[in-house]
Amino acid sequence: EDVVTLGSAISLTGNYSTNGEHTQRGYDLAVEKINEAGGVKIGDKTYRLEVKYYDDESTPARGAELAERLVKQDGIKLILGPYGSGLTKAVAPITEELQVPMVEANGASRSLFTNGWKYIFATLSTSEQYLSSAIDLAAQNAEALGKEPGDIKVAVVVENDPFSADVRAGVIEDMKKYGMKLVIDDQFPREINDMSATLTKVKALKPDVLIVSGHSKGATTAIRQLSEQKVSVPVVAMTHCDSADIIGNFGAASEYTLCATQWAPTLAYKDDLFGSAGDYAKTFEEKYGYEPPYQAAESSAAVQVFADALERAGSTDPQAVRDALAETDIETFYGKIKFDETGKNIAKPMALYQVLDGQYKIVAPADVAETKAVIPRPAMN
Amino acid sequence: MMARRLVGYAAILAIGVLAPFLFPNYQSQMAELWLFIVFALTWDLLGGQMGYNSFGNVVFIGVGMYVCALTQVGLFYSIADYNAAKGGGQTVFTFDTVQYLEGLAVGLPLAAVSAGIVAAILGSAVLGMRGHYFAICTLGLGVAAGQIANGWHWIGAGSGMVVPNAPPGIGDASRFYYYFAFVLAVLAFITVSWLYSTRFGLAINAIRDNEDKAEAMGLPTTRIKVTAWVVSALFLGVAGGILGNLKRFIDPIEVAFAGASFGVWMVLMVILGGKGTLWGPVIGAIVFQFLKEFFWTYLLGWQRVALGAMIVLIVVFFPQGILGFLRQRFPERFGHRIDPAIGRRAGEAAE
Amino acid sequence: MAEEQGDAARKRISGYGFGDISTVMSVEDIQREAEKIAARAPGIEALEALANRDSFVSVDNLRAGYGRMEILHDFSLRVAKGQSLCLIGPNGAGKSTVLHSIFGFTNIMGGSIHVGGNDVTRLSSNEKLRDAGIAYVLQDNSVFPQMSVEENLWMGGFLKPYTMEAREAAEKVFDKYSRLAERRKQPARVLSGGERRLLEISRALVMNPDVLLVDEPSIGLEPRFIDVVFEILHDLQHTEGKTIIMVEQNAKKGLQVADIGYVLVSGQLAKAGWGRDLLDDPEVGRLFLGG
Amino acid sequence: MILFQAPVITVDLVLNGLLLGAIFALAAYGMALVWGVMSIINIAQGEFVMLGGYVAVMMYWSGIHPLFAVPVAALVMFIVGWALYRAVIFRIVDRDLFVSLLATFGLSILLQQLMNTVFSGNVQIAEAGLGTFFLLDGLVTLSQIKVVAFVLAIVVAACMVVFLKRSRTGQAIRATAQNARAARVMGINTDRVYAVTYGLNAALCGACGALVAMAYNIHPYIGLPYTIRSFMIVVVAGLGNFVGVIVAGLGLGAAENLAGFVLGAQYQLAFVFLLLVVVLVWRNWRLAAKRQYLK
Amino acid sequence: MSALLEVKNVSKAFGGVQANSGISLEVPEGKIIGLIGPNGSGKTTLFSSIVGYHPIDSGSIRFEGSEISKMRVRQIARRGLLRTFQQTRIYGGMTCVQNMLISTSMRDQTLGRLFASQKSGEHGRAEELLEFVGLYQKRHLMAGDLSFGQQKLLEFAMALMNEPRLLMLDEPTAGINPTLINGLIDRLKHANTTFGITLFVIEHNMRVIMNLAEHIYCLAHGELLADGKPEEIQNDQRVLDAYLGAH
Ligand SMILES: Nc1ncnc2c1ncn2[C@@H]1O[C@H](COP(=O)(O)OP(=O)(O)OP(=O)(O)O)[C@@H](O)[C@H]1O
Ligand SMILES: Nc1ncnc2c1ncn2[C@@H]1O[C@H](COP(=O)(O)OP(=O)(O)OP(=O)(O)O)[C@@H](O)[C@H]1O
Ligand SMILES: [Mg+2]
Ligand SMILES: [Mg+2]
Repeated sequence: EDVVTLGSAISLTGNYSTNGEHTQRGYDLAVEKINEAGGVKIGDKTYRLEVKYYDDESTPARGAELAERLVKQDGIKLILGPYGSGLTKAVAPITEELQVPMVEANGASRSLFTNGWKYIFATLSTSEQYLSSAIDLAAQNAEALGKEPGDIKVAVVVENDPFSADVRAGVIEDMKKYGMKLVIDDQFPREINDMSATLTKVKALKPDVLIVSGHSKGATTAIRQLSEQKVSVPVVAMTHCDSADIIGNFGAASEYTLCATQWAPTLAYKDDLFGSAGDYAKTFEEKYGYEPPYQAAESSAAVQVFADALERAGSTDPQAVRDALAETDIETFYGKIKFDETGKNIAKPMALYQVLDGQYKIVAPADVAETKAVIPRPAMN
Repeated sequence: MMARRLVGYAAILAIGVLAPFLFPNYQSQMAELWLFIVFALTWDLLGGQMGYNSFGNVVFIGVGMYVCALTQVGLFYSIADYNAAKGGGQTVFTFDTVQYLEGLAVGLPLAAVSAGIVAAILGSAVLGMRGHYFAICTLGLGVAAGQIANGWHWIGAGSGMVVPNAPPGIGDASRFYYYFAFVLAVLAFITVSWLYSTRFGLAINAIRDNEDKAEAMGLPTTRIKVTAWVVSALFLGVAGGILGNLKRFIDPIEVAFAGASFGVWMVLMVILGGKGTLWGPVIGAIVFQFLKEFFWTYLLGWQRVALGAMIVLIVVFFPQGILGFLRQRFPERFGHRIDPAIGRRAGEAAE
Repeated sequence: MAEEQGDAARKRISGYGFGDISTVMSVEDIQREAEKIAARAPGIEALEALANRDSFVSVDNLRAGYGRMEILHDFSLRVAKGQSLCLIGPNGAGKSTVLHSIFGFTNIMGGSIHVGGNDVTRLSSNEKLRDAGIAYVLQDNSVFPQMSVEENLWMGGFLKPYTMEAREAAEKVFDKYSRLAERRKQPARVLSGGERRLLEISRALVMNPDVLLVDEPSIGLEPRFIDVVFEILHDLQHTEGKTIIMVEQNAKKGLQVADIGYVLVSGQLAKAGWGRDLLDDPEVGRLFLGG
Repeated sequence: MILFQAPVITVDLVLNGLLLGAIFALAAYGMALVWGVMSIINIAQGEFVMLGGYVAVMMYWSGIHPLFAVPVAALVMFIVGWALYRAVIFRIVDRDLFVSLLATFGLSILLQQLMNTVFSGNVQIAEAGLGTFFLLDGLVTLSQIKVVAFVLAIVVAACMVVFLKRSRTGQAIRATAQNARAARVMGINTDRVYAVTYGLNAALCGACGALVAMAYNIHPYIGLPYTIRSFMIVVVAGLGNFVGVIVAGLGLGAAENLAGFVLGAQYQLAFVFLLLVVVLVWRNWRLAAKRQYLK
Repeated sequence: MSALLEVKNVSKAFGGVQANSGISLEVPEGKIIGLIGPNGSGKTTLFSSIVGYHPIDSGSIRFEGSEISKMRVRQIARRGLLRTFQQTRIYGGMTCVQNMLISTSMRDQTLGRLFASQKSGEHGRAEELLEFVGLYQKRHLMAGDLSFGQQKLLEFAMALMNEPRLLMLDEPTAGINPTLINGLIDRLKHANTTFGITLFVIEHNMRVIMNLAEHIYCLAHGELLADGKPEEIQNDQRVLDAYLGAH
């Protein structure tokens, strides 16, 4: 029976291995489903999908090497992205040069789309959108905060990596719109597991909004030390809440936190492979025993995009597939997917959660919100 | 004898030139191997021959890498814009063949020079210490350099820096850089083997065996040490420049100032092959690269466990390395003789 | 034995002694000639005789060395209780290695070592000290520099079940040697060469051993201290009845103090005799005493 | 510069720094011990800390209060350390110090991935569920667990000092450190002394790790910063100066926190390592005046 | 003629310990001078001060008429003032010949000269000198494999290779077999007469110093106790009390 093999070098070990795992499971689940559903129909034959993995150890040098190996030694012409913008940044030049298409689901930094690369396609919204909606929320609730939008003070604390750097950029651009003040602008190194110095600054300068972005470790550290040092900021927004499972780890301490998400099980999207977003969540939880973080969902979607492109291309030739990918315009359980000329998915908005009595509830964007955001966050007792 | 040696060298050169055509799929691994040979040779110049074990040679690789890449970009665009580039596609940076080659032509020499200068400055400050203090201090330098690059936005900070895309004009990029690496390795080998044939070679050995004595005999030890380090740095600078373009993405900590990988690997290769020998580093690099690739391919998820175990085994049970072992086994092939008396004792013990 | 001592006392040698330097030989010549003597090395019988046939420490056909390198080849030794024996020989002959082996620092490839009749060949060094009563004074300086003089002495009694005993022993030493008592609180590193040697020797006595191994007691010492140290050894042997095995490059002095003298050449016993006789032996004189 | 506008902040920073520093000091103490006695530089130091942390996390998972993990982790790690000595370290103990650097580096990456395979790369915490102290109307906050960690660290370190000065084993360790061959002549079993020393080091790191897991968080790759800081502290304190280690540790913690505040967090680590280099160069320069050098 | 080396009331203290205080002595061109004194009397310290191993607290040291007390080891060595160590120091990892070749005088050498390839003449001289100390057969051995005594001889040969004006030897015969000592003394005298090298020797071994030196200085407690011809020193009461002991 015929097989189409996709290749991926992702972070099975190293700093990013938590999310690397979510990514891998996302890929695997989709592959499994598609094969159950009879595989991919290319031309008049149907193929099963398979994925060959390598471990990039969360290091870009390794990632680049392995990507090249996938294409050259293993003869794999269709690449699934790694986890994280840094590693995607390392892999993209390779796939570009070797002219094989890569569909990636975890490289959100815009800097990925400014090199004129033609072979990279991203199912996710770029990272500048992650928390800018939090800024919008703050602006809308300005008087609730007892201020003019103009004199809202914002503190930005991000990890020093491509993804977070771009999150920061997006937030700052958005702040300019409202003329908000940037009172703290810290970037902490990847190793660090203590933010108390920064939080002391926060306590001293009393910003109205605190933006944190640093993958799972950042979220964990921030939540913990915020509650430890009783730093109460009216609006706290961060990324990677669900992959860090802040609710499970910190319970009450995580209440009212705003969390950027690419996707949520409660969203209304659906497709005929997984059914609704909620169905996807169920299937995933049955298989892996926990609620799927969006990293998994967007990864599954990436596989679907490939499957779709393969069928439309009617061949596995990288060029043909690449061109088909460029034409992609589908709706999945994860949302609409349509790429602009640089390969970004422009069809899907970011969503924003808020942790409300131990649950993630979507509070933005307005059209999909389940409830209204609680702002300002009630002071902790 | 001499003739045999010449034939040997010719064969090696031939293999080096033809390799990319023989194994087109392994070009970049082979290119990396040549660079590893440069790393090992230059490390041994200090560590093995002069007794100064440096963990900080990555500094020169990193400096070379950034200087080269920044030059390649800076000649044609604003570096700040290039590294800060945001926004959907309106700013796209491309390089045509001429620009690309021009960038390299300026970048690589500049990389060498700047690395050399850094070595001269650091050297005069750090080479005064001895033993493990030197090792630790260089380790500190390596990490600090990485952290500074990691915070410096002009060069891309933690977001790293993508080197200019290779234009189609230069053909298969990894083959292109393979030859750079190959030539560099050959140059490095010629240079060090020449150095070891001069009194300078004797002098650094003397420093290794007993620096106080060397000083007491009037050798200008400090200048010798700094010179040796600068020589290493020149090669490492260029190697860095090439490595950056080979990897195509420069991450400050994981690629440029990668003390935990390249920084330690270069030491391992030397130990594996045999400290203080001419061919040891070369052999060590080759064996190491093979082992490494093997582990990463077939021991997925355990590769570092395997590597760690290998390191322990090597240094604990095989400290004199491959060549060192051979030298002990057949001393006369290496031009040394052992005291017949001791030889006899050993012989008797063996029975 | 007593009159031998008196005899030795008459032609007493101080420090390194004086005398001329006429005999000049290269390392190789010494080696060659020495091996000639080694050819007619004394048999076990002769050694027994020197030990008055009741040997307390006896080493038989010892083969020992470092790592896989064998240094001593079929070396045998006999010494009676209360006797003193001095090993001499060229550099690198293996003299220190003999003492190392007796104390258990080398790896022993063959042969046996008996003390007071029981086999101690395979005992670890601390068993040697505790059970077999062998103490060792190393060739190079071996005080604990950061510790005070009295702490150093206490360390000497480390193996004693109760620290009190060690302290009492230390007090005895202080009563005996005032020059140590004065410095008991000072760190050992400030001691001068001679005082260090004194400390090392008396520290070795805290466990009250039967056998004392001393390696080059006089190395690097000024003449006066050399005499002091040898007086101490002499005193130990004759008043406390210790058995002493020493190595000495200052061969004249060594042979003059010791009852028995052994000449060691490249790991083999070349010659053995009463110390006094060896002193007078022209061959030994020429090859090892510098004429 | 808000430091001067609000001096209380400085207090807060320094205090939190000291708390952090005490934990470094604990790990550094172990390194000083092994370095001084066995002349081995243990790169796997940070990994020992990490292992200790996982002991605490596992106890937390099985519902035991993580504070009990401190002694348990110490005990477990002592055994681990002893075993490692018997397996590997005893072969390198009398070798060139550089060999030990590499061998223990090998151990460290081995342990990293081992833990990653066992516990996954997730960030883990052992929640001790303690509160926070607030001083100066809440501007200065000290989380109680950190204070506990601080106290424990100081107590343990103090005990070590006494142990080394008074106990028999302590004496043996000191003797071995000053002159190993002489120690053997005194009948001290130096091999056992080394094993104990290495075990003690691991135990200290274990305790340290348990505290880290409670006060901060741990994951398989947390090691390096602790190793490097231990270096730094020992080097600054000067070998064999055990009280100095504690002082230097506290100092480093405070300095680091201030630096992170003033220079911005992204330069915090750079600062630490530059400090290391500068301290070394400066000390060497001072010695050079006396025509000596660091070695 | 003025002395080759002039030491004028040199003092040196280590923390509390006053190792040298106000020592003055002269080493005339072409002579063999001895230095004796009890353990810890400051002999080695004085040597180290002269060759610039540590800065002296006060006093002046003049070599060939020029002040050298502020100079560094290397510069002093280049002027032809060399010392050997109480513990032998040779390059254990190199062969005897290599040990010799790297020991050639750096007097007029710049760094650049180090890159010039070997001069054949040097090789010849190296082997002659090894012959001279009786190490010719062992010239290709690793110096580290030599026996204790032979290493001392090699160190001596290396010193000669450097063609020093003044050679200072710290206990050259300590721990050496007595007969070998005779050989060493013979060589020293030879070097003094044939190569015209001035010698300054520390010794505890009276047999050596009395037969070797033409003039002897005696230190005690860091101060100059006495000096004179060997026989004078031998019978000087102060020296007997402080050092030799009655005999
Ligand atoms: N630790 C060691 N490892 C290997 N070989 C050694 C060791 N110690 C000594 N040897 C070798 O063993 C031989 C005998 O050494 P030993 O120290 O017994 O000589 P010695 O008679 O004491 O000489 P000396 O009078 O100089 O002390 C020498 O050739 C020496 O090189
Ligand atoms: N580096 C040092 N630090 C502190 N004290 C020192 C140092 N070097 C020497 N001393 C002290 O200075 C004094 C003289 O030492 P020195 O080595 O010069 O004596 P010496 O005459 O060479 O003795 P020996 O005959 O035993 O070699 C001694 O008391 C010694 O303890
Ligand atoms: Mg000896
Ligand atoms: Mg001296």
